[in-house]
Amino acid sequence: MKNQNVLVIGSGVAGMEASLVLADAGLKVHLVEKDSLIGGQTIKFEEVYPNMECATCMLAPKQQEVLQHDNITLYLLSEVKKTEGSLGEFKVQIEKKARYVSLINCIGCGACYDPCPVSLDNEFEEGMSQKKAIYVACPGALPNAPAIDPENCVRLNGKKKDCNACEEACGFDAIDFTEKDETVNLDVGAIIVATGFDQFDVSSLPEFGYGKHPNVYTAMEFERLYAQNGPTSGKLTLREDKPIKSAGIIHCMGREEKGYCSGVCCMYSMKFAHFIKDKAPEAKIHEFHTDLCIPGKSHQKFYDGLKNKIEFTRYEDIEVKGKNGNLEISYTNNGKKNSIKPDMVILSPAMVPSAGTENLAKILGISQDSMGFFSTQDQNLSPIDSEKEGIFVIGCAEGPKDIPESVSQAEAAAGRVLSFLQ
Amino acid sequence: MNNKQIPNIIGFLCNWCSYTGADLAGTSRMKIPPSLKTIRVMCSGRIDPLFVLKSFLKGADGVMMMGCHPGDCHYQKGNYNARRRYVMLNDIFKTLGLEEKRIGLWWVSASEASRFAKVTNEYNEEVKKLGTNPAKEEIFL
Amino acid sequence: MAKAVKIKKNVEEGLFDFLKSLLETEKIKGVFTLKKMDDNGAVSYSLITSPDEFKKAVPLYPFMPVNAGKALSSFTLLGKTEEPIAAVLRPCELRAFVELIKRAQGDVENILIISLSCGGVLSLNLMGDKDQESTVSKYWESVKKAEISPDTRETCQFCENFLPINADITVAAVGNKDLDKEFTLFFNTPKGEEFSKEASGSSVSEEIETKEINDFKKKREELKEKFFKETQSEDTGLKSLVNIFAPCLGCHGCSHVCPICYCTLCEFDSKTHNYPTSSLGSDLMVKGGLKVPSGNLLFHLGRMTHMAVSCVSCGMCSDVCPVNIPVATIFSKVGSSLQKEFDYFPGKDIEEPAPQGTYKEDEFTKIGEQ
Amino acid sequence: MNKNIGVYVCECGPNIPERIDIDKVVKELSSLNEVKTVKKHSLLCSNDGKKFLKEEIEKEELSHVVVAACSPKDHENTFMKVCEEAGMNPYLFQLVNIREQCAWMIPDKEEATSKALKYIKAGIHRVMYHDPLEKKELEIKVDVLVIGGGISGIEASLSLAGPNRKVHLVEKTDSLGGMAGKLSQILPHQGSKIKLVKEKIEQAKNNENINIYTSSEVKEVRGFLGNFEAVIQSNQENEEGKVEEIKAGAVVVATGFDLYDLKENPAYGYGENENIVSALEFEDMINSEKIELKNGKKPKSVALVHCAGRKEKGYCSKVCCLYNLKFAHYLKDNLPDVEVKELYMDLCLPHKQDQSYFDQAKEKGVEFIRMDEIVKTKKSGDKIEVEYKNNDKTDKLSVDMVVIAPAMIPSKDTSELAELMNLPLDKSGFFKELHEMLDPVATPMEGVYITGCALGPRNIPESMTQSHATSGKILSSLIPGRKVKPEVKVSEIKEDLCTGCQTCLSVCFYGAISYDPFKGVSVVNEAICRGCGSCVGSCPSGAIRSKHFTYYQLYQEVMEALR
Amino acid sequence: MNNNQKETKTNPKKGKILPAEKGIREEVLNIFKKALADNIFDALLIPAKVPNTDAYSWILLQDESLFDIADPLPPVMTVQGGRALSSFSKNGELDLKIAALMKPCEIRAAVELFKLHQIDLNLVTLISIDCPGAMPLTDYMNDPKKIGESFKKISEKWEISESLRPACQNCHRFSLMDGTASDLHIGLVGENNKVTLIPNSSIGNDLLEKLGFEPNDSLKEWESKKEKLVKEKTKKRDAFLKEWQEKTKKTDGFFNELNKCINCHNCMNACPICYCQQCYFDSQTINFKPETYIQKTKEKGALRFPLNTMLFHIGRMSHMVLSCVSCGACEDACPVSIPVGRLFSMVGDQTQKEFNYVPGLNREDPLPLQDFKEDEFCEVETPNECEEKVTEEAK
Repeated sequence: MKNQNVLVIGSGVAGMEASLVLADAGLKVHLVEKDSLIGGQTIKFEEVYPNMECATCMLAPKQQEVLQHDNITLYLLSEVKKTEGSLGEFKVQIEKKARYVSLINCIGCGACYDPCPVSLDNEFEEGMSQKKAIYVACPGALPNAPAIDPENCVRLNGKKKDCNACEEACGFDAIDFTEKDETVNLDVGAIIVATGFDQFDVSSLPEFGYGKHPNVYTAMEFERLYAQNGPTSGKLTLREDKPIKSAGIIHCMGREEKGYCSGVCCMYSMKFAHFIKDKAPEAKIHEFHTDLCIPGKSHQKFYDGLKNKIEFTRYEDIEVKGKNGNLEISYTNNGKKNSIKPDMVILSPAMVPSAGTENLAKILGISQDSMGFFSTQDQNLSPIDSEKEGIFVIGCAEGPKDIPESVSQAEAAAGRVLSFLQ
Repeated sequence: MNNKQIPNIIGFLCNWCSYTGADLAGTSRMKIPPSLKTIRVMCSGRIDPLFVLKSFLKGADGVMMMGCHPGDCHYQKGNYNARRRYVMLNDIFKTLGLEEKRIGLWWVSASEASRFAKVTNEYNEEVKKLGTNPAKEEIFL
Repeated sequence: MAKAVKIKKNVEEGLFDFLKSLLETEKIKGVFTLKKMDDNGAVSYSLITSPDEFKKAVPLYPFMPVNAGKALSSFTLLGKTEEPIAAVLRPCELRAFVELIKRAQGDVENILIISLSCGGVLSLNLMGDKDQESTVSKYWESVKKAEISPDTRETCQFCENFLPINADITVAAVGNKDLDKEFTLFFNTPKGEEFSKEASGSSVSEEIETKEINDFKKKREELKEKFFKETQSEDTGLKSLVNIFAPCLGCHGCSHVCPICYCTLCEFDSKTHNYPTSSLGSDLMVKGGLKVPSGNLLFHLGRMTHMAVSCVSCGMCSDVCPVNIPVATIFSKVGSSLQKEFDYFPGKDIEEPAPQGTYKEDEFTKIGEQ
Repeated sequence: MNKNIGVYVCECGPNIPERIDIDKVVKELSSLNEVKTVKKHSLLCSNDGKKFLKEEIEKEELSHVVVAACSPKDHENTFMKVCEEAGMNPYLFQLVNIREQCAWMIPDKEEATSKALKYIKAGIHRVMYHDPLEKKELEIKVDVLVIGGGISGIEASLSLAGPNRKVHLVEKTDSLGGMAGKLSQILPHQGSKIKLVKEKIEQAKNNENINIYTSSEVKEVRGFLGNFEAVIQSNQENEEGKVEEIKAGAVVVATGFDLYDLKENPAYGYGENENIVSALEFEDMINSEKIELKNGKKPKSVALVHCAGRKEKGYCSKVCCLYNLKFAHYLKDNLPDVEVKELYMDLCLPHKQDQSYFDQAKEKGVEFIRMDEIVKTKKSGDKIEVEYKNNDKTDKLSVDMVVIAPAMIPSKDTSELAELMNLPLDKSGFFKELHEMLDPVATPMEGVYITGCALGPRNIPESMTQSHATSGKILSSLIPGRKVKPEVKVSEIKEDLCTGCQTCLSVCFYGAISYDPFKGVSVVNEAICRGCGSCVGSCPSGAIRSKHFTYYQLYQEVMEALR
Repeated sequence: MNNNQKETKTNPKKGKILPAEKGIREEVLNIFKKALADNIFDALLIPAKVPNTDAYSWILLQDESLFDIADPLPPVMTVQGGRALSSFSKNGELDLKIAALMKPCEIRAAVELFKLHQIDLNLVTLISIDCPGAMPLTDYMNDPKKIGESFKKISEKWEISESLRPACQNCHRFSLMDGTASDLHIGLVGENNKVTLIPNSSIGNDLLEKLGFEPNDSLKEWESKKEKLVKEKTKKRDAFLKEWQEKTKKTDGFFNELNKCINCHNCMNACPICYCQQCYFDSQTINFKPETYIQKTKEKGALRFPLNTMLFHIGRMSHMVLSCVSCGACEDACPVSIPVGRLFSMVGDQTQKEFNYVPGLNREDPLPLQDFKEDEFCEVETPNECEEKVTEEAK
């Protein structure tokens, strides 16, 4: 393999790690990210199990490294549109959407948000907070510069052609409405796919009342609710801003439907119990699980630490009812029916392939497995090699897994590439 | 000190968590008492008890030690050392009848801008209550 | 229960003979103990190899010219002695030695440690005093009666750790009415027992902790309370501290004689802490005046952060203070509080690391989270 | 050397002037006689800003530079680069944070201005005490020492060995392959039907860049990334005790795992009845294709017991459920009418393909029984009776054969090796990774990596992945012809002040400090030190200096803050 | 260094005599009150009594209220003035005008330190005062009231009392000497309830001028009284020297005096001349293996701990004795009451005579060991050449 360029798709924890290891080795890395910021899902977490470590503190240095690394070229708001060729000689076409904000000029002072007339749901915050048409996903997002959402910006979508509120507010003429989407063509030797995962859509399971009852949360919503840089800047409350007295956490949302166990939900569900206990020590917490899947040397200790603080129940089947705002979880535990009335329900959904997976699979010319994740060759020989030599699949793009495993795979992919080069 | 006068607070912040948290507080335009002067060290483990003592004897109305939460230390264990050193100082102050409140230790992570704002403002008020550090005007030190 | 041998002799000469025989039979090659210098009443620690010189040895003489722990450390700084040595130390000196060993400043191997249930030592300024001898005999009387001798150091008067830890052989002195007729040697360790044969006496079954001892302990604990209170003067806080240390000359004698202050060069003697002339203007502006040389309090507080947690309350520092500052009492007060905080007993266990060098992840977990 | 200090205040567009009276600042600073020149600029980090700064440094012949602008996190490197380009030592530069931690947190302009002044003055006095630090470069070896010849070790060796990189693979037994070598077949549903391990071993043997040392042990390892020295001792009869010293740039520890001793808990009845076998013994049966009871008959019913040792050890070993499923499948496929009962606590099937494997087993008629724990396993007639508890009520089942799946535990020489290389262990006695989340194969000793079950229970794919991960880390840090650049802002010990008490050794997490018994002083290995400065705070003699964060430098900041 | 001091030597001495109804201390303080008020100085270095304690210490006085605790003639010498002065003037440039009111021995120490660049005298005005001596530090701390009282009496009568510090009893340099040490001298031995100001340099003259004093008064009274006292004390000193030379002549008499030493190094730390940041003898640069010590022991039968106490004293002596100002600070600080001050003073006396050097007499005199004359001590190694030289010169 002659070509010393590598394409990395996705800038989550796995994508970043792979890029850094390769870049440190002196390779040129092209890192493509569809969002306006890097860090993927992990930066949404306040703390990660089992050590309840602060995820932002843990990742910020890595993000900075990625942004400052001479060997990494970052393509934000970008997607891969075409690929051809094979190991050592891939041709890649990337579509880079306009950000309308110059990363060189902008110093991230944030003066431009307030003037913007448009406000929308912030999907980064699971719609729990508002953002402007010119926005950063959350405080501390990196790169620390906003982007303009062309669909909703009244200037760009033509609703108010003369609006230049943000432009005026900006002291660095960082805003450039004339910026155009562009197409970038690259020659790379190898491709690493790290497109991560999405949450199983729990609203497809009506019996859990998500969307119907306001205080039924998804895992990701709850992560943001707890986050210091989230919509409530860390204040744990019910939608109607009341303190939490009791909560039910239901595992395995979509395990049956999907036909696999995601391997991480048990742990993060227990992490939630930990969160609540941390901020509302009096709160009663009830974990409903099927099999407890807590592999690894330190996870069970986490469980043992919790099990006398909160209630664990193994359910055969379960549902969430709600009458005028009051929630009820009714479940059967080996044969016996039973129920509780928590004021908050958290649903822990399975991890599913990220939205673009099918499309990207076509573009890369690699196949998906029965569950929709990118399929790899023989799990034991080479767990991260796709059928196509030179294309590697890492992190949750390859299947549900936790952070350490994703990072291992990232470093492994780098290892594979580098040993090709030896 | 009358309310006009602002107290003098020295903050020793670890580079990886607390200092970043402080920066974030700035970026989020949170109001932080001007009395606080931050000093960046690589790790809370670097905070030599003598720095704290000297700041106190030189008349600092308050000294804040800040680092990553236990377990989050960028250097793995530095903050545990910091914690012991703080405990020691605090104990010495108590035993000698000095105002132990003039020294404090807080864990502030990189994302905890709001916590940084909270603790600094609270401490600022506390120090105001304490009044001027007697060491400031003490001649016979 | 430790092997005990009763010797029908005056304790001083009994121990003397015991050591002498060890030396003559070459069971040991040298004795480290107190020795009379000459007629002016001065005694000092010496390593003695010749039986002839040993005549001048006075193992139990109630003075502590230097902390023997510190002396032994300078002797074994570069490693263990190859030839076996016997050393007579007071409990606090022994604790100091242990603390120093922890800090790689000494080595106990091949040293037979002999200590005693300690009645305290006389203040150094009584050394060479004209009626020294009578003071000493008064002292022994109080030891027999297990009473607190007023001529002893303040720290000794309130020392409740007067029974040695880690001693191979212990001389039972305190509370023995017939001290000038008979006394008991306790052989606490296998190492000690090797030498029990040399003790010409009858083996008895006794415990070192007698009722007298425990009462004595109580008395001293009460006194400790009292002395600790006294260190706090009417005006509280900084002012009181300033007043206590006001006479301080900054001679740093306290740190020079302190066994725990093992640094070759004290940080506070270094340029680092000199007064920067540049800040004179601003200091005078604020204060209207400035004590010079300044920095005494920094020195004392700083020294505390370095050693108080290991303070063995031997009282050397108070004794050498030319201006009678109760240094020892203050440090001992801070020390005992720190030692409680870190659940640490200086000199107890050579293996136990000093608090500065270690931590537990699950301690003080409340701190920093408020 | 006389100091030419230049101070440059960045306006950062409107950001700083909004809250800080920059002209006042510049005016007041100009009055200081310490500084040679004070200027402001609209945006120093912009290209013309950098150009301006560079020219200034050259024009004014500055020896020291202070820039008052944003947080060091943002632009410290940017400006240090500029200083370097201007021919200055970049460490004679100080960035003062008057944006994030001043302008942006203080609404009152007056207060903000006076605080900014304090900060900048502090910066000026600090920079006067800066030392011109030099970046070091160290020659490196690129060869790698791999300890442990199991599947992880082999895979690591294979992906590391190359034309200009030798690998020394040390295995303490007389053959490669480790535990995986003993397995009948690797989980079929994960793809491989082939005898994977044997193949890998062959590849390793035929690779001329891999030196294999069987029946050998690593006796000593010292050094740091790029420069390790190791002593390998052979235990082969013919060359008993022969030692060889090798040099390597990195070390991979792949010492694998052992199995929980079933005898520890009598409830399993292991050893008391020949028809109660451990999973490993059952693998042998499969290998020899003889699944039969001791009396030679084929079993009519088999109980597969999961989670032996989980409660005792306090963790789930992750792989047992799966290989029990593998056994079930095998039994059903080879003895069609056999009754298979699986006794499990929780089914741990975290991998995407596992669930279906489980479902297939169900379809084949394998019976799955939940239990909280095994109470007793005893002979009754020619059958074995397994008594178990499930939600507080006990149940029995009786079978011909019982297969018990023991937990994975640290291999017995783990602690010894940890001692040898001063690597930390976790609560369960496995090696501890440098960072459980972000650095799963690294250790506090830079250049020493760990892979596979030496880190804790994991399956073969994960072990393989980790082996590739270690090679990734190593291949990117040890490149032939390249030098390693150790951290510059490290600690140093003044020999004449050091008393040799070794307190610093105990607080240094990275083992960067060692004790020199001849000089009687502690010594910092700058190649290992990460510059956290914990040792400085611990030294009573004030003998340790942490470069760029020295006592004087920090003290200046304190003094200015208090003026 | 201040050149225009030379001519002051030749000046016929005249001064200013001030009445002191409110008592001498008050009057002296008044002079400085005025000086500070008129900004002649920024600060005054003077001993003061720490409020609510019996302790004395040096203060740099700026705020007038502090005059209430200031005391030009305290009953004890706490820190040696020279040491105090250097403590704040050696680390950087002094940018304040400072007046230092000190005892003659402290002035002498200051001058020695000035020669060693441990004091920056540029903006400092040295003011000496007739010194009645001081009481032993420990005695005072043991009973401040009693000792304080008796000092009052002694100082008023200028009596050479047994209860004074030995150094003070034997001090014949308690007043102004014919040298360029101080800029202004305050004479007290003159007529009762009079304070005599004697300018001793151009700076001193300017000072008087600024204070509005014409230095026209004759100094006869003061000089005669002073001379008388000097004679007495010199006699006492010679006696002491004689006695101690005897004492230390007999075999290891010298060492016997020191055998109480416990190595606390208080003497060194109290000594103004021991200016070293860190003493060579603290940095026990040589450690031996236990065997070596045992070997040494076997040679002598016994080895004294702490080690090297003798080395310390002799070594320290070799470092500083030529500049010893006989202030007695060392003896004050000794916890085991070794007459270390007298020993050093006695040895100092001899060696200083050898180089005919009086420490602290003149600012210009180079330190003996920083300066040598080619033909001095030639007898030491080459007696013959020496004779030749002498004879040649004779021709």
